[in-house]
Formats: sequence, C-alpha cells, structure tokens
Amino acid sequence: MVVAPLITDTVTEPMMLRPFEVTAVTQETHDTWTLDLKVADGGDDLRFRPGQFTMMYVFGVGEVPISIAGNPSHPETLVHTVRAVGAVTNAICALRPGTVIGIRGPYGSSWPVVAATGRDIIIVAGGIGLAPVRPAIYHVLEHRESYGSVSIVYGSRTPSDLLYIDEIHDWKSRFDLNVQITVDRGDGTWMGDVGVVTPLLNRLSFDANHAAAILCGPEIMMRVIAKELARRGMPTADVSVSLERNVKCGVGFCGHCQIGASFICKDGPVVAYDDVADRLGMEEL
Amino acid sequence: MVVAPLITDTVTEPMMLRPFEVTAVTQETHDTWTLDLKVADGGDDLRFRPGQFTMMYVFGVGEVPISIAGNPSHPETLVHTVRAVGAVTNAICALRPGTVIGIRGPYGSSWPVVAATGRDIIIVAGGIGLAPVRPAIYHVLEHRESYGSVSIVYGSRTPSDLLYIDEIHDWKSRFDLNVQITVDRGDGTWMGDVGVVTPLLNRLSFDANHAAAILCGPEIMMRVIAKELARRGMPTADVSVSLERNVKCGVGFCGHCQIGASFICKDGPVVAYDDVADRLGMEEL
Amino acid sequence: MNLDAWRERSPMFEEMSDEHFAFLASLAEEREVPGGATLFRVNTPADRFYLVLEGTVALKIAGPSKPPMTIQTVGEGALLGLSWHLPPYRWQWTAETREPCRFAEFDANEVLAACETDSDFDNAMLRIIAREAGRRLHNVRIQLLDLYGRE
Amino acid sequence: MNLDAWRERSPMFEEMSDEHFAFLASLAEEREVPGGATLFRVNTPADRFYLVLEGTVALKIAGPSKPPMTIQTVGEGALLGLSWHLPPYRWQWTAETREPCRFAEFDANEVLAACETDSDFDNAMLRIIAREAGRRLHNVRIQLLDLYGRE
Repeated sequence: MVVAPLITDTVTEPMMLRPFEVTAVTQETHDTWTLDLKVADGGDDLRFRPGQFTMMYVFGVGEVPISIAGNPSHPETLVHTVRAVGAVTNAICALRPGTVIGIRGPYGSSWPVVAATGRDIIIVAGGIGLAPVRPAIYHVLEHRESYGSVSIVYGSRTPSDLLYIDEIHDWKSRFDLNVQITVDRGDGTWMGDVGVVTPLLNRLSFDANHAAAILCGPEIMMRVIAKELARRGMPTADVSVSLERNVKCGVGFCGHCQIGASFICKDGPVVAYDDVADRLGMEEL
Repeated sequence: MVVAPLITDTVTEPMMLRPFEVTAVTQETHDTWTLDLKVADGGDDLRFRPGQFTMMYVFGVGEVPISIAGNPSHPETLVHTVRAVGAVTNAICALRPGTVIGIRGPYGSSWPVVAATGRDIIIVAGGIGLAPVRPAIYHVLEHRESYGSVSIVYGSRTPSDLLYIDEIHDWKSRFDLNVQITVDRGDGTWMGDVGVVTPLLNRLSFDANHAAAILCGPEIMMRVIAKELARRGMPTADVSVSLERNVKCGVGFCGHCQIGASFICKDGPVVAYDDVADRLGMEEL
Repeated sequence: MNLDAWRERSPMFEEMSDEHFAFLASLAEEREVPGGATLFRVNTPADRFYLVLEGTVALKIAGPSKPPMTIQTVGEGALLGLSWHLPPYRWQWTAETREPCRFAEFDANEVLAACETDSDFDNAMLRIIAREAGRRLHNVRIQLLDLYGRE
Repeated sequence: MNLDAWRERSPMFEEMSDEHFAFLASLAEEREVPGGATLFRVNTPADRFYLVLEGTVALKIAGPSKPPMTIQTVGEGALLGLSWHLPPYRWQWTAETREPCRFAEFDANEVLAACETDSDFDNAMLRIIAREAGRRLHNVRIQLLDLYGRE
C-alpha cells in the first residue's frame, strides 16, 4: 500500500482567502472548542479529503494551520476543532456564531482510506489527535461494508479531556466497531481504562498483512504504536501518521515547515511511517 | 523518643480572635503566596512552637487552619504560606499589605526539635509541606551545634512549584546541611534531580538509632518514607508526621477533625508515625 | 488448567518453554470473580498472582483522607501481581475488578516451592517477571510524560 | 574492580552471594565520564550497563519537534541500564551525565555469556533486574500520582 503525497485537487487558487461565517461553537474540553463554519462568499462548499487541513485566518490576529475535523461527505459545514494554546488559537476559540473569518485550503495529503478498501482498519489517536482522524472515521463508517474489522483506540490525559464524547459513546455502542479508550489519569467516577494506549492493541483483532493503520497524536505515541504494530507483523508501509509542524504558507513557498527536502504543507501532513522514520529521524526518538 | 501531644502553652483564650495586619505578600508559585503579618491590637506577639498552626479568618469570607511557616525566634512577624485552593484560601492569597484579618491560636502539637537535641535530623517535605517544617528548619539551624548531621529532602511537582527558592539556595550552599531536591517533572532548564523522593534517602548519612525524622507532605509520601527509614533501621517512634485535616474550631469542640478518639486540632497536627499508622489505618494506604 | 489458547494471544510467555508453561498451567486454579470485587488489598501479603483470562481489573491506591485513584487498568492477557516475587512481598496497590472477570489463579507459595526445586523453572519465571516489570516500567514512564498535555 | 564498599552502601545486591558479586565485579571496567556527556542514546543497541559510583545521570527522551524531557535522574548506588537484558535489547531512553561521573561499566555480552554458562549466576542477575525493575515501577507509579498537585 502506498501513501504517497497526493496532489490537492480542490484548490485552484492556493493563496486565495475565502470568507467563512461561524455558525456554531461547542466547547469540547476546558481548552478546546469545535467550530462549525459555512462559506460566506456564495461560492462552492469546501470539499476535502480526510486528513487535510486549512489555514484559518482571524482578521487582525493571524493565521494557523488546522486539520479539518468534519464529515467529508457533508462539505456544506466546515468543522474545525481547535485547542487554545496561542494568540491565534485563543482568538479562534473565542469566536462566536455570526463572526466571519478567512479560510484558505484545503491543503496537504490525506489518510489512505480509499486505498485501504477491503482491509482491516486500525485508527489510533491521542489527545487532540482525534480531530484530524475524525473525517477518516466518518468515511469508514459511511462505507462500513467496504472494510474488514475496524478498531478505534483513543488515549487522553483525563476523562474530561476526551473530545466528541457523545460520538464516542455512539461508536462504542456499535457492534461493528472495536472502540478502546484509555486515560493517563482517571478520576473518582471514571470506570474505563487507565494507562498508555499500547496494551490496548492486544484487544484488537486484525489481519496484520491486510490492514491499514492511521495514527495521529504525540510523536512518541505514534512511534511506540508503529513499533508494536510492526511486532505484530504489520508492514510499516501500511502505517500512516499525521505530522503537525510549523506550517505558514500552506503551499511550499515560505520554507517554514521544511524538513529535509520536503515540506509538511505540501507532502504532508499525512505520510507513511516508513518515510517519517527515515526523514525525521523518529527512530532517534 | 516520645512525640506525645503537648499542651499548647500560649493560648489563654482559645477562641479569642485577634486582629493582625498584613505587612508583606510574596508570590511563591503560580498558586501559593506567603504573607507576613503583625499583631494589630497592641498586645504580645504570637509565640509558637515549630509545627503549630493558627486559624486564619478573613472577615466575611471564612476561616481556615494554616500552619505557621515563620521563624519561632522572631515572633514579631507571623508568617503563613497559603495555597489558593478554595474560597477562603483564595481570599487570603488576594490580600494586600495593610489589610487586617483575624487570627486565633497557635494551636496543636509541635515537631520534637527540642527532644531531638543531640540527634541526627532528617527532614523530608513534599509540595506545600515545606511550609509547616520551615520553623523546625529555622530552629535546627539556629541551634546547629546541638545536632548531629542535618538533612533536608524536598520533593516538588515541577521546578516552578518549589517554595522559598532563595532560602533553598542558601541551605544548599551550606557545608553543614545535606540538601536534596527532586521534582516529578523537570523542564528544559532544570539541572537537578527528577523522580520520587525515596531514592534520595540513599544519599543521607545518619545514625538510624540516634536520629529524628520530620515528615510533612502527601500521606502516601510520608508512608513510603517512613517505611524506607524503618528499612534502614530507624525506630518508627522517632519519625514524626504532620497531618492536615478538616480542622474547624481548633480546640476540640466541634468534632470536625475527629479521627477515632482523637482530634487533629488538639492531639495533632504533629504525631508520631507509630500512632498514625495505627489510628488512621495508614498501613492500609 | 489448559492455558494454551490464552498463551497464544498474549506475547508474555513466548520465551518460556512449552514444558515450563504446561507445568505452570498445571498449578493454576480457575476463578471467576464478579465486578466490583476486591482481589487483593495494598500492603497485605502478596501470596498469589493471576493471569487475566477475561475482564478488566483496576489497580488503585487511596489515603485515609483521599478518594481512591486508579493507577492503571489491566485486561485480558495480562499478568496481575508481581509483588509475590519482589520484596517486601506485599501488594503495592489494591486490585478491584471492573467487570465480571475470569482468572487463572496461582498460589505463590506453590510456585515458589517449585522454583526452589527446579532452578530452570525458577529462571524462566524470573525472566517473565523481569520482562513484565521492565515493559510496565517503560509504559508508566511514557504515561508520566503527559504526552497529551499542552507542550 | 573492587566494588565491596559500593555494595555496602547500596541495598540492591544484598541478595546476591559474595561469590557471584565478586565474579560480577571482576567483569567491571572503571570509567570516568565528564559532565554533559551522552552515555547511550535511545533506540541504539543496549550492549552495556553501569553501576553508578559517583555523580548523577539524567534519563531523557526527545522528539524531533520537542525539547528533551528528563524522565528521571539516577545517582550513586544505582544500576543504570536494564535494557541489555530485556527485549527489544535497545535503550529506551537517552542517558546524559549531569556532572562528572564515575562508573563500573559492564560489557553486556560478556555478562550474558557468563549467564549462559552458569545458570546460578544467570538466576542471580535476573533476580537483581526483576527487583530493580519492580522497585522503579513502584516509584514511577508514585510519581504518576502527582502527589504534590492540588487534590
């Protein structure tokens, strides 16, 4: 299976900023919000492939790259989940319905959900990393019959840091999904698992030679999971990871996100673990 | 060595509230402040023994028991270090010089620093637990020649959570003190130890049969340290711990801090580890 | 008990010889425990250990004035209990079943007696315990990194 | 090397027989390392281990886009390096001296070869490693409790 960078087919004017209106804001956790947006220039909806990102521009404050967290088959609503960690993301999280911001994109490579048709799917997310994989989950669930076993493993800091909690309950309730959730620190009421995500992989059934893994989260987590999947016989070429980097222009002009000969904004964020281990020296982690 | 509860000899009218004026406020960490206070009714300074506490009353807000953190030989300044964790402690930490609050006390038993004359001294504090032992440290340092080896072990969450950082540097610089500091989580600039306090005990030299240990911090920490000291041959009767409990009246009237047949506010906060292991079921920790 | 199917699904005993594993399995007692039960209590003598066949167990610690905190959960395929082989031979945590569980239970004294008489078996058991402790140490250290927090 | 004085100050080897400890000590090479030096790097083959005679060593981990974090420091009296005896036989962390250090250094292959030929010695080494890993596991779990944080 090849997870080669794909040319983005949806951006004709890569630097064009389009106005989007915030239509809904949901607080996910103490520092993370989900925004629904709709296009405000009367033009086409923003179509995207799972794993792609946009550049979100708050007028007068600044611009940040944020992965799209919504459903690719419902492009009429652009969904972004944002953690307030800096000036721009704080401004985004403080937006209220009716405000208009600028959006460029979508940019970047995508999760190989189409190429993985017919395979077992293993999705492992950590923390805010659930947001970039949620479009892939939507895709797989809408085409559930096209895949073998589907497993979702999600690790979080505490129970109150879990994103999309209602959806997680829906996913857990299904018989055709194996959903495993763990937190680093429980609390008095948490009855789920506590500990790192690695041991949860023992609870998954998949055919290591006919599976695709989608990993998104802290780099150390992705490395440990990739190693464990390799130990269970999975070729590392079938493991995709998403990298977050210091993306500024989104189109490979500015060089801010350059690593080796590549640009995250053009060749990433989704890459095969193979490439990452090599190019980013993740084996040195 | 006996660490029996001592009758407080300094409070003649146990419920009497005396006005104290805040003379200085120092921020220690992101959530902890140290207040200097002086008596505002023209009466005597508040004399105390190391380990004792007062009831601090913010008019109109409420009252909390707080250990005295100052120097027992300088009672002209009453020093309290307070962590802002509730309504009253938040109000205390927001006080500014010139404000007057009410003080009752001092109450409770004290560290056996006098009884320990001639012995090696081991002081182990965790987190905010350095505040209640600081008067004992002052006493020991002012009578340094009356003791054998003196060791201070202090564990903290992060480097920026260390209390009294200037004083810690002074203590570390002395040749007649063995000061060991560790944090649970380092940061990029921290060049000290990282990890739990227990292994640091290996770096202390003391005569297990002629020593006194003073422990103040989370109960789990005190228990682990007490066990390690026992493993090194120290009688548990020579180990004193300070308990924080839900003290309301300070004089054994109200029953809020009652555990078994005793009241923390009268029989504590300083008790022999022997008694605690038995009475509080700390062996069940 | 026949634990061969369990063994195939857990990588833990892959280095132990079939003979040693069969011998160990012959010492197991099957045990079913309802959810919410206390399997063992912190600081009491660690005289047993378990292989988890079904269900999840929470390792907890509590202080007299604090609510219990769950340190870690262990599920199917896990070895539960290392303290029977490590000083001071007392449980470091309290173990509570999260749901109905099925275990292979071992009497530590029986296993230790077998270790005394057969140093090869002793060696094989020690190797399992060293590796399991090492693996958990690595996991807990990663937990400690607080990976999902803000940078 | 003569490590008897060191042994007396560290409880780690108290269960090992004098003969086995003397044999182990005969395999040691004394090594002095300046402060700020990298002793070993994460994910490289773990072919050595150390007893810390003097100084402090930081165990660190880093990602390509993150500054290195110190997981733990180990000082005089510690055994540094368990990975040489635990799969996948690669260092789990990077070790960096915090100050000038003195070590007893062991060639893991030499020690493992001795273990192969003498199962009693193998057993004694395994016991040390299991206990050290168990002890550290307990310590790291306590670290994870975040005892000094707010309730």
